[in-house]
Amino acid sequence: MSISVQREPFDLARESERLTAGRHDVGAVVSFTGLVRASTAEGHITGMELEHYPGMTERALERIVAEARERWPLEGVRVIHRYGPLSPGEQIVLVLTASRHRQAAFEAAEFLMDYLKTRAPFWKREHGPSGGRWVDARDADESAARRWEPESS
Amino acid sequence: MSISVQREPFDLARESERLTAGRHDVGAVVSFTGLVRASTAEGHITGMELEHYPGMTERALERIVAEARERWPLEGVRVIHRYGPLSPGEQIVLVLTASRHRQAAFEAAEFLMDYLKTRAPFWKREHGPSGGRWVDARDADESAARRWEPESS
Amino acid sequence: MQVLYFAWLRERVGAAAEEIDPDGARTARQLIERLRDRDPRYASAFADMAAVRVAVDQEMGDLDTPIDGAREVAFFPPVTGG
Amino acid sequence: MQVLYFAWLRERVGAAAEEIDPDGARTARQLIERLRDRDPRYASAFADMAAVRVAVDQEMGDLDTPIDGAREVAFFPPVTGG
Repeated sequence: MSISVQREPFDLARESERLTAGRHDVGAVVSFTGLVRASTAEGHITGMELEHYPGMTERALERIVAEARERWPLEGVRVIHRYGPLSPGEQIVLVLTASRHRQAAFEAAEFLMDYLKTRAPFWKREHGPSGGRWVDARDADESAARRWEPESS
Repeated sequence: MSISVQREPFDLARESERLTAGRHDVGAVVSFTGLVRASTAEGHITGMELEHYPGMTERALERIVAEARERWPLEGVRVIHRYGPLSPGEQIVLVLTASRHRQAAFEAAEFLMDYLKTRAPFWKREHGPSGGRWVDARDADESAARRWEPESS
Repeated sequence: MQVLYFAWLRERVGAAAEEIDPDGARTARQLIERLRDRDPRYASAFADMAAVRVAVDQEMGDLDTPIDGAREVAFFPPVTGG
Repeated sequence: MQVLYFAWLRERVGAAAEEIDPDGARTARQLIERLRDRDPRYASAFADMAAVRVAVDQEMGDLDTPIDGAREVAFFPPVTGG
Protein backbone atom coordinates (compact mmCIF):
# COMPACT_ATOMS: atom_id res chain seq x y z
CA MET A 1 0.00 0.00 0.00
CA SER A 2 1.79 3.10 -1.15
CA ILE A 3 -0.93 5.77 -0.91
CA SER A 4 -3.44 6.82 1.73
CA VAL A 5 -6.06 9.56 1.87
CA GLN A 6 -7.10 10.06 5.47
CA ARG A 7 -8.37 12.46 8.13
CA GLU A 8 -5.90 11.23 10.76
CA PRO A 9 -2.36 12.55 11.28
CA PHE A 10 0.50 10.34 10.07
CA ASP A 11 3.59 9.07 11.84
CA LEU A 12 6.73 9.97 9.89
CA ALA A 13 8.97 7.63 11.86
CA ARG A 14 6.66 4.64 11.47
CA GLU A 15 6.18 5.23 7.75
CA SER A 16 9.90 5.67 7.22
CA GLU A 17 10.70 2.49 9.15
CA ARG A 18 8.12 0.52 7.16
CA LEU A 19 9.80 1.57 3.97
CA THR A 20 13.22 0.33 5.02
CA ALA A 21 12.53 -2.43 7.58
CA GLY A 22 14.70 -5.47 6.88
CA ARG A 23 16.02 -3.85 3.70
CA HIS A 24 19.76 -3.61 3.08
CA ASP A 25 19.53 -2.19 -0.44
CA VAL A 26 18.22 1.27 0.46
CA GLY A 27 20.93 3.92 0.71
CA ALA A 28 18.74 7.04 0.72
CA VAL A 29 15.36 7.94 2.19
CA VAL A 30 13.87 11.37 1.53
CA SER A 31 10.76 12.65 3.25
CA PHE A 32 8.67 15.71 2.59
CA THR A 33 6.16 16.85 5.18
CA GLY A 34 3.77 19.67 4.33
CA LEU A 35 2.35 21.65 7.25
CA VAL A 36 -0.37 24.29 7.65
CA ARG A 37 1.17 27.75 8.03
CA ALA A 38 -0.58 30.38 10.13
CA SER A 39 0.33 33.19 7.77
CA THR A 40 -0.24 32.94 4.05
CA ALA A 41 0.01 35.33 1.13
CA GLU A 42 -3.47 36.51 2.05
CA GLY A 43 -2.83 37.13 5.75
CA HIS A 44 -3.27 35.31 9.02
CA ILE A 45 -5.40 32.17 9.07
CA THR A 46 -6.92 30.33 12.01
CA GLY A 47 -7.35 27.05 10.16
CA MET A 48 -8.28 25.43 6.90
CA GLU A 49 -10.55 22.78 5.42
CA LEU A 50 -9.23 20.38 2.79
CA GLU A 51 -11.89 19.06 0.44
CA HIS A 52 -11.18 16.21 -1.96
CA TYR A 53 -12.83 13.94 -4.51
CA PRO A 54 -13.10 10.48 -2.92
CA GLY A 55 -12.31 7.78 -5.44
CA MET A 56 -10.62 10.03 -7.94
CA THR A 57 -8.11 11.23 -5.34
CA GLU A 58 -6.85 7.70 -4.75
CA ARG A 59 -6.66 7.02 -8.50
CA ALA A 60 -4.76 10.23 -9.12
CA LEU A 61 -2.25 9.53 -6.34
CA GLU A 62 -1.75 5.93 -7.51
CA ARG A 63 -1.04 7.21 -10.99
CA ILE A 64 1.45 9.83 -9.80
CA VAL A 65 3.26 7.19 -7.73
CA ALA A 66 3.33 4.80 -10.73
CA GLU A 67 4.84 7.54 -12.87
CA ALA A 68 7.53 8.26 -10.27
CA ARG A 69 8.39 4.55 -10.18
CA GLU A 70 8.75 4.51 -13.96
CA ARG A 71 11.07 7.51 -13.95
CA TRP A 72 13.35 6.66 -11.02
CA PRO A 73 14.73 3.39 -9.60
CA LEU A 74 12.83 3.48 -6.32
CA GLU A 75 12.96 0.82 -3.62
CA GLY A 76 9.88 2.28 -1.94
CA VAL A 77 7.35 5.12 -2.11
CA ARG A 78 4.71 6.31 0.33
CA VAL A 79 2.22 9.16 -0.08
CA ILE A 80 -0.27 10.20 2.61
CA HIS A 81 -2.60 13.14 2.08
CA ARG A 82 -4.99 14.34 4.75
CA TYR A 83 -8.38 15.98 4.28
CA GLY A 84 -10.91 17.66 6.56
CA PRO A 85 -10.32 20.50 9.04
CA LEU A 86 -6.68 21.33 9.84
CA SER A 87 -5.15 23.90 12.20
CA PRO A 88 -1.90 25.86 11.79
CA GLY A 89 1.08 23.62 12.53
CA GLU A 90 -0.79 20.44 11.56
CA GLN A 91 0.45 18.00 8.92
CA ILE A 92 -1.14 18.07 5.46
CA VAL A 93 0.89 15.70 3.34
CA LEU A 94 3.72 13.17 3.54
CA VAL A 95 5.85 11.98 0.64
CA LEU A 96 8.55 9.36 1.29
CA THR A 97 10.94 7.92 -1.27
CA ALA A 98 13.60 5.24 -0.84
CA SER A 99 16.31 4.46 -3.35
CA ARG A 100 19.85 3.16 -3.59
CA HIS A 101 21.20 6.65 -4.24
CA ARG A 102 20.25 10.10 -3.04
CA GLN A 103 19.66 11.76 -6.40
CA ALA A 104 16.79 9.42 -7.31
CA ALA A 105 15.24 9.75 -3.86
CA PHE A 106 15.41 13.57 -3.91
CA GLU A 107 14.19 13.98 -7.48
CA ALA A 108 11.31 11.52 -7.08
CA ALA A 109 10.15 13.26 -3.89
CA GLU A 110 10.17 16.66 -5.62
CA PHE A 111 8.36 15.22 -8.63
CA LEU A 112 5.71 13.62 -6.41
CA MET A 113 5.08 16.91 -4.61
CA ASP A 114 4.94 18.93 -7.83
CA TYR A 115 2.48 16.51 -9.45
CA LEU A 116 0.43 16.09 -6.32
CA LYS A 117 0.03 19.88 -6.09
CA THR A 118 -1.25 20.17 -9.65
CA ARG A 119 -2.90 16.80 -10.47
CA ALA A 120 -4.58 15.48 -7.32
CA PRO A 121 -8.15 16.69 -6.63
CA PHE A 122 -7.77 18.59 -3.36
CA TRP A 123 -9.05 22.08 -2.59
CA LYS A 124 -8.06 24.24 0.36
CA ARG A 125 -10.43 26.65 2.06
CA GLU A 126 -8.68 28.93 4.54
CA HIS A 127 -10.42 30.48 7.53
CA GLY A 128 -9.24 33.88 8.74
CA PRO A 129 -10.50 36.86 10.74
CA SER A 130 -12.51 38.05 7.74
CA GLY A 131 -14.12 34.66 7.05
CA GLY A 132 -13.33 31.83 4.67
CA ARG A 133 -11.81 31.86 1.21
CA TRP A 134 -10.90 29.22 -1.33
CA VAL A 135 -7.17 29.20 -2.01
CA ASP A 136 -6.18 30.10 -5.58
CA ALA A 137 -3.95 27.75 -7.54
CA ARG A 138 -0.41 29.13 -7.80
CA ASP A 139 1.28 29.63 -11.15
CA ALA A 140 4.54 28.66 -9.43
CA ASP A 141 3.14 25.18 -8.75
CA GLU A 142 2.16 24.76 -12.38
CA SER A 143 5.64 25.82 -13.54
CA ALA A 144 7.25 23.47 -11.03
CA ALA A 145 5.23 20.57 -12.42
CA ARG A 146 6.05 21.47 -16.01
CA ARG A 147 9.79 21.08 -15.45
CA TRP A 148 9.27 17.29 -15.41
CA GLU A 149 7.74 17.27 -18.90
CA PRO A 150 10.46 16.64 -21.49
CA GLU A 151 8.67 18.52 -24.29
CA SER A 152 8.80 21.79 -22.34
CA SER A 153 12.51 21.78 -21.55
CA MET B 1 22.22 23.13 18.27
CA SER B 2 21.99 22.36 14.59
CA ILE B 3 24.80 19.79 14.12
CA SER B 4 25.88 16.61 15.93
CA VAL B 5 28.65 14.10 15.29
CA GLN B 6 27.91 10.96 17.25
CA ARG B 7 28.24 7.18 17.48
CA GLU B 8 24.60 6.68 18.48
CA PRO B 9 21.66 6.26 16.07
CA PHE B 10 19.33 9.24 15.64
CA ASP B 11 15.57 9.52 15.93
CA LEU B 12 14.07 11.05 12.79
CA ALA B 13 10.68 11.70 14.38
CA ARG B 14 12.14 13.41 17.45
CA GLU B 15 14.47 15.58 15.38
CA SER B 16 11.70 16.52 13.00
CA GLU B 17 9.36 17.43 15.87
CA ARG B 18 12.05 19.55 17.53
CA LEU B 19 12.41 21.54 14.34
CA THR B 20 8.72 22.38 14.11
CA ALA B 21 7.45 22.21 17.71
CA GLY B 22 5.26 25.21 18.49
CA ARG B 23 6.04 26.75 15.09
CA HIS B 24 3.28 27.90 12.79
CA ASP B 25 5.49 29.43 10.13
CA VAL B 26 6.95 26.21 8.72
CA GLY B 27 5.18 24.91 5.63
CA ALA B 28 7.72 22.34 4.46
CA VAL B 29 10.07 19.91 6.19
CA VAL B 30 12.45 17.78 4.12
CA SER B 31 14.52 14.98 5.59
CA PHE B 32 17.32 12.96 4.07
CA THR B 33 18.44 9.77 5.78
CA GLY B 34 21.52 7.97 4.49
CA LEU B 35 21.77 4.25 5.24
CA VAL B 36 24.48 1.60 4.86
CA ARG B 37 23.79 -0.59 1.82
CA ALA B 38 24.88 -4.23 1.84
CA SER B 39 25.92 -4.18 -1.80
CA THR B 40 28.14 -1.47 -3.19
CA ALA B 41 29.90 -0.87 -6.48
CA GLU B 42 32.66 -3.14 -5.17
CA GLY B 43 30.47 -6.04 -4.10
CA HIS B 44 28.84 -7.30 -0.94
CA ILE B 45 29.86 -5.77 2.37
CA THR B 46 29.30 -7.00 5.90
CA GLY B 47 29.80 -3.62 7.53
CA MET B 48 31.79 -0.43 7.52
CA GLU B 49 33.78 1.83 9.78
CA LEU B 50 33.41 5.60 9.55
CA GLU B 51 36.47 7.54 10.61
CA HIS B 52 36.38 11.31 11.11
CA TYR B 53 38.49 14.25 12.27
CA PRO B 54 37.14 15.31 15.67
CA GLY B 55 37.04 19.07 15.96
CA MET B 56 37.37 19.79 12.27
CA THR B 57 34.26 17.73 11.50
CA GLU B 58 32.10 19.91 13.70
CA ARG B 59 33.60 23.10 12.23
CA ALA B 60 33.04 21.85 8.68
CA LEU B 61 29.43 20.90 9.37
CA GLU B 62 28.72 24.24 11.11
CA ARG B 63 30.13 26.06 8.12
CA ILE B 64 28.04 24.04 5.62
CA VAL B 65 24.90 24.73 7.67
CA ALA B 66 25.75 28.45 7.84
CA GLU B 67 26.16 28.53 4.08
CA ALA B 68 22.79 26.82 3.54
CA ARG B 69 21.16 29.39 5.84
CA GLU B 70 22.70 32.20 3.80
CA ARG B 71 21.44 30.76 0.54
CA TRP B 72 17.88 29.75 1.50
CA PRO B 73 15.26 31.20 3.86
CA LEU B 74 15.31 28.34 6.37
CA GLU B 75 13.24 28.21 9.55
CA GLY B 76 15.35 25.31 10.85
CA VAL B 77 18.24 22.98 9.97
CA ARG B 78 19.56 19.85 11.62
CA VAL B 79 22.52 17.68 10.57
CA ILE B 80 23.56 14.51 12.39
CA HIS B 81 26.47 12.40 11.14
CA ARG B 82 27.47 9.15 12.78
CA TYR B 83 30.95 7.63 13.03
CA GLY B 84 32.35 4.30 14.20
CA PRO B 85 31.32 0.79 13.11
CA LEU B 86 28.05 0.52 11.15
CA SER B 87 26.21 -2.52 9.75
CA PRO B 88 24.12 -2.76 6.56
CA GLY B 89 20.73 -1.14 7.09
CA GLU B 90 22.03 1.23 9.78
CA GLN B 91 21.71 5.00 9.61
CA ILE B 92 24.74 7.07 8.61
CA VAL B 93 23.51 10.63 8.25
CA LEU B 94 20.44 12.79 8.78
CA VAL B 95 19.76 16.15 7.15
CA LEU B 96 16.58 18.03 8.04
CA THR B 97 15.47 21.37 6.63
CA ALA B 98 12.40 23.44 7.46
CA SER B 99 11.16 26.38 5.45
CA ARG B 100 8.01 28.25 4.56
CA HIS B 101 7.99 26.74 1.08
CA ARG B 102 8.98 23.39 -0.35
CA GLN B 103 11.51 24.56 -2.92
CA ALA B 104 13.83 26.08 -0.32
CA ALA B 105 13.53 23.03 1.93
CA PHE B 106 14.30 20.60 -0.92
CA GLU B 107 17.17 22.61 -2.40
CA ALA B 108 18.82 23.26 0.95
CA ALA B 109 18.65 19.55 1.87
CA GLU B 110 20.28 18.58 -1.43
CA PHE B 111 22.92 21.27 -1.02
CA LEU B 112 23.71 20.12 2.53
CA MET B 113 24.12 16.50 1.38
CA ASP B 114 26.28 17.47 -1.60
CA TYR B 115 28.57 19.64 0.50
CA LEU B 116 28.68 17.19 3.38
CA LYS B 117 29.80 14.44 0.96
CA THR B 118 32.66 16.53 -0.40
CA ARG B 119 33.68 18.93 2.39
CA ALA B 120 33.24 17.15 5.74
CA PRO B 121 36.20 15.05 6.95
CA PHE B 122 34.74 11.53 7.04
CA TRP B 123 36.24 8.39 5.54
CA LYS B 124 34.50 5.08 5.00
CA ARG B 125 36.22 1.75 5.28
CA GLU B 126 34.07 -1.12 4.02
CA HIS B 127 34.45 -4.69 5.26
CA GLY B 128 33.68 -7.53 2.84
CA PRO B 129 34.46 -11.22 2.33
CA SER B 130 37.90 -10.32 0.97
CA GLY B 131 38.80 -7.95 3.80
CA GLY B 132 38.61 -4.21 4.26
CA ARG B 133 39.02 -1.39 1.77
CA TRP B 134 38.86 2.40 1.95
CA VAL B 135 36.04 3.74 -0.19
CA ASP B 136 37.14 5.92 -3.09
CA ALA B 137 35.67 9.40 -3.48
CA ARG B 138 33.15 9.50 -6.31
CA ASP B 139 33.44 11.97 -9.18
CA ALA B 140 29.64 12.12 -9.19
CA ASP B 141 29.69 13.58 -5.68
CA GLU B 142 32.18 16.23 -6.72
CA SER B 143 30.05 17.20 -9.75
CA ALA B 144 26.93 17.30 -7.59
CA ALA B 145 28.64 19.73 -5.21
CA ARG B 146 29.90 21.91 -8.06
CA ARG B 147 26.40 22.64 -9.34
CA TRP B 148 25.92 24.98 -6.35
CA GLU B 149 28.89 27.13 -7.33
CA PRO B 150 27.73 30.02 -9.54
CA GLU B 151 31.06 30.34 -11.35
CA SER B 152 30.83 26.80 -12.76
CA SER B 153 27.33 27.04 -14.23
CA MET C 1 -25.45 10.68 -15.29
CA GLN C 2 -24.03 11.65 -11.89
CA VAL C 3 -22.64 15.20 -11.90
CA LEU C 4 -20.37 16.28 -9.04
CA TYR C 5 -19.21 19.73 -7.96
CA PHE C 6 -16.31 20.63 -5.68
CA ALA C 7 -15.03 23.66 -3.76
CA TRP C 8 -16.58 27.00 -4.81
CA LEU C 9 -18.34 25.36 -7.77
CA ARG C 10 -20.18 23.18 -5.26
CA GLU C 11 -21.05 26.23 -3.18
CA ARG C 12 -22.35 28.21 -6.15
CA VAL C 13 -24.37 25.34 -7.56
CA GLY C 14 -25.66 24.60 -4.06
CA ALA C 15 -25.18 20.84 -4.41
CA ALA C 16 -22.31 18.36 -4.18
CA ALA C 17 -23.88 15.88 -6.57
CA GLU C 18 -26.98 15.52 -8.69
CA GLU C 19 -28.39 13.10 -11.23
CA ILE C 20 -28.65 14.91 -14.56
CA ASP C 21 -29.98 13.86 -17.95
CA PRO C 22 -27.27 14.99 -20.38
CA ASP C 23 -30.05 15.75 -22.84
CA GLY C 24 -27.88 15.15 -25.89
CA ALA C 25 -24.76 16.91 -24.53
CA ARG C 26 -21.72 15.09 -25.89
CA THR C 27 -18.94 17.04 -24.18
CA ALA C 28 -18.43 18.64 -20.80
CA ARG C 29 -18.78 22.04 -22.44
CA GLN C 30 -22.15 21.13 -23.96
CA LEU C 31 -23.31 19.80 -20.61
CA ILE C 32 -22.40 23.12 -18.97
CA GLU C 33 -24.38 24.98 -21.66
CA ARG C 34 -27.47 22.85 -20.89
CA LEU C 35 -27.04 23.56 -17.15
CA ARG C 36 -26.63 27.32 -17.63
CA ASP C 37 -29.92 27.47 -19.51
CA ARG C 38 -31.59 25.64 -16.67
CA ASP C 39 -30.90 27.88 -13.67
CA PRO C 40 -28.98 31.08 -12.75
CA ARG C 41 -27.03 29.15 -10.10
CA TYR C 42 -25.21 27.33 -12.91
CA ALA C 43 -24.64 30.57 -14.81
CA SER C 44 -22.92 31.91 -11.67
CA ALA C 45 -20.92 28.73 -11.05
CA PHE C 46 -19.74 28.56 -14.66
CA ALA C 47 -19.29 32.31 -15.21
CA ASP C 48 -15.50 31.97 -15.61
CA MET C 49 -14.91 28.96 -17.82
CA ALA C 50 -11.13 29.43 -17.59
CA ALA C 51 -11.41 28.50 -13.91
CA VAL C 52 -13.37 25.29 -14.53
CA ARG C 53 -11.66 21.91 -14.52
CA VAL C 54 -13.32 18.65 -15.56
CA ALA C 55 -13.01 14.97 -14.72
CA VAL C 56 -14.94 12.30 -16.60
CA ASP C 57 -15.32 9.00 -14.75
CA GLN C 58 -12.62 10.19 -12.32
CA GLU C 59 -10.06 10.91 -15.04
CA MET C 60 -8.82 14.46 -15.60
CA GLY C 61 -10.21 15.79 -18.86
CA ASP C 62 -11.09 19.17 -20.28
CA LEU C 63 -14.17 20.97 -21.55
CA ASP C 64 -14.05 19.05 -24.83
CA THR C 65 -13.67 15.58 -23.35
CA PRO C 66 -16.53 13.36 -24.60
CA ILE C 67 -19.05 12.42 -21.93
CA ASP C 68 -21.04 9.83 -23.94
CA GLY C 69 -21.65 6.84 -21.72
CA ALA C 70 -19.90 8.41 -18.74
CA ARG C 71 -21.28 7.47 -15.33
CA GLU C 72 -19.77 10.44 -13.52
CA VAL C 73 -18.75 13.94 -14.60
CA ALA C 74 -17.15 16.31 -12.10
CA PHE C 75 -16.57 20.07 -12.25
CA PHE C 76 -14.14 21.88 -9.96
CA PRO C 77 -11.65 24.76 -9.78
CA PRO C 78 -7.89 24.22 -10.28
CA VAL C 79 -6.60 21.94 -7.54
CA THR C 80 -4.77 23.35 -4.48
CA GLY C 81 -3.68 20.35 -2.43
CA GLY C 82 -0.26 19.32 -1.15
CA MET D 1 53.57 21.23 15.33
CA GLN D 2 50.97 18.49 15.65
CA VAL D 3 50.62 16.47 12.43
CA LEU D 4 47.55 14.24 11.98
CA TYR D 5 46.86 11.46 9.47
CA PHE D 6 43.52 9.90 8.58
CA ALA D 7 42.23 6.83 6.73
CA TRP D 8 44.81 5.04 4.58
CA LEU D 9 47.35 7.83 5.12
CA ARG D 10 47.18 7.05 8.83
CA GLU D 11 47.63 3.34 8.10
CA ARG D 12 50.65 3.87 5.84
CA VAL D 13 52.35 6.32 8.17
CA GLY D 14 51.57 3.98 11.07
CA ALA D 15 50.44 6.80 13.36
CA ALA D 16 47.33 8.91 13.86
CA ALA D 17 49.22 11.90 15.20
CA GLU D 18 52.79 12.96 15.91
CA GLU D 19 54.63 16.06 17.06
CA ILE D 20 56.90 17.21 14.23
CA ASP D 21 59.42 20.02 13.95
CA PRO D 22 58.58 21.65 10.59
CA ASP D 23 62.30 22.30 10.19
CA GLY D 24 61.77 25.35 8.03
CA ALA D 25 58.92 23.96 5.92
CA ARG D 26 56.60 26.84 5.08
CA THR D 27 53.86 24.97 3.17
CA ALA D 28 52.17 21.58 3.46
CA ARG D 29 54.07 20.46 0.38
CA GLN D 30 57.43 21.38 1.91
CA LEU D 31 56.46 19.58 5.10
CA ILE D 32 55.68 16.42 3.10
CA GLU D 33 59.09 16.68 1.39
CA ARG D 34 60.82 16.81 4.79
CA LEU D 35 58.82 13.77 5.96
CA ARG D 36 59.59 11.75 2.83
CA ASP D 37 63.29 12.24 3.37
CA ARG D 38 62.89 11.01 6.91
CA ASP D 39 61.39 7.54 6.47
CA PRO D 40 60.09 5.22 3.69
CA ARG D 41 56.69 5.03 5.47
CA TYR D 42 56.10 8.66 4.47
CA ALA D 43 57.30 8.03 0.94
CA SER D 44 54.65 5.29 0.70
CA ALA D 45 51.91 7.39 2.31
CA PHE D 46 52.62 10.36 0.07
CA ALA D 47 53.40 8.41 -3.13
CA ASP D 48 50.31 9.78 -4.92
CA MET D 49 50.18 13.47 -4.15
CA ALA D 50 46.98 13.88 -6.21
CA ALA D 51 45.24 11.77 -3.56
CA VAL D 52 46.42 13.87 -0.62
CA ARG D 53 44.18 16.50 0.97
CA VAL D 54 45.34 18.99 3.60
CA ALA D 55 43.83 20.86 6.51
CA VAL D 56 45.72 23.54 8.43
CA ASP D 57 44.37 24.28 11.90
CA GLN D 58 41.21 22.39 10.95
CA GLU D 59 40.54 24.46 7.84
CA MET D 60 40.57 22.81 4.42
CA GLY D 61 43.64 23.95 2.49
CA ASP D 62 45.86 22.56 -0.22
CA LEU D 63 49.50 21.58 -0.65
CA ASP D 64 50.54 25.22 -0.98
CA THR D 65 48.70 26.51 2.08
CA PRO D 66 51.18 28.22 4.43
CA ILE D 67 51.81 26.35 7.68
CA ASP D 68 53.82 29.02 9.48
CA GLY D 69 52.60 29.26 13.05
CA ALA D 70 50.02 26.48 12.56
CA ARG D 71 49.31 24.35 15.61
CA GLU D 72 47.87 21.43 13.64
CA VAL D 73 48.36 20.14 10.10
CA ALA D 74 46.33 17.15 8.86
CA PHE D 75 46.80 14.91 5.82
CA PHE D 76 44.07 12.65 4.47
CA PRO D 77 42.55 11.19 1.28
CA PRO D 78 39.49 12.78 -0.40
CA VAL D 79 36.54 12.60 1.98
CA THR D 80 33.86 9.91 1.61
CA GLY D 81 31.23 10.65 4.25
CA GLY D 82 27.51 11.21 3.98
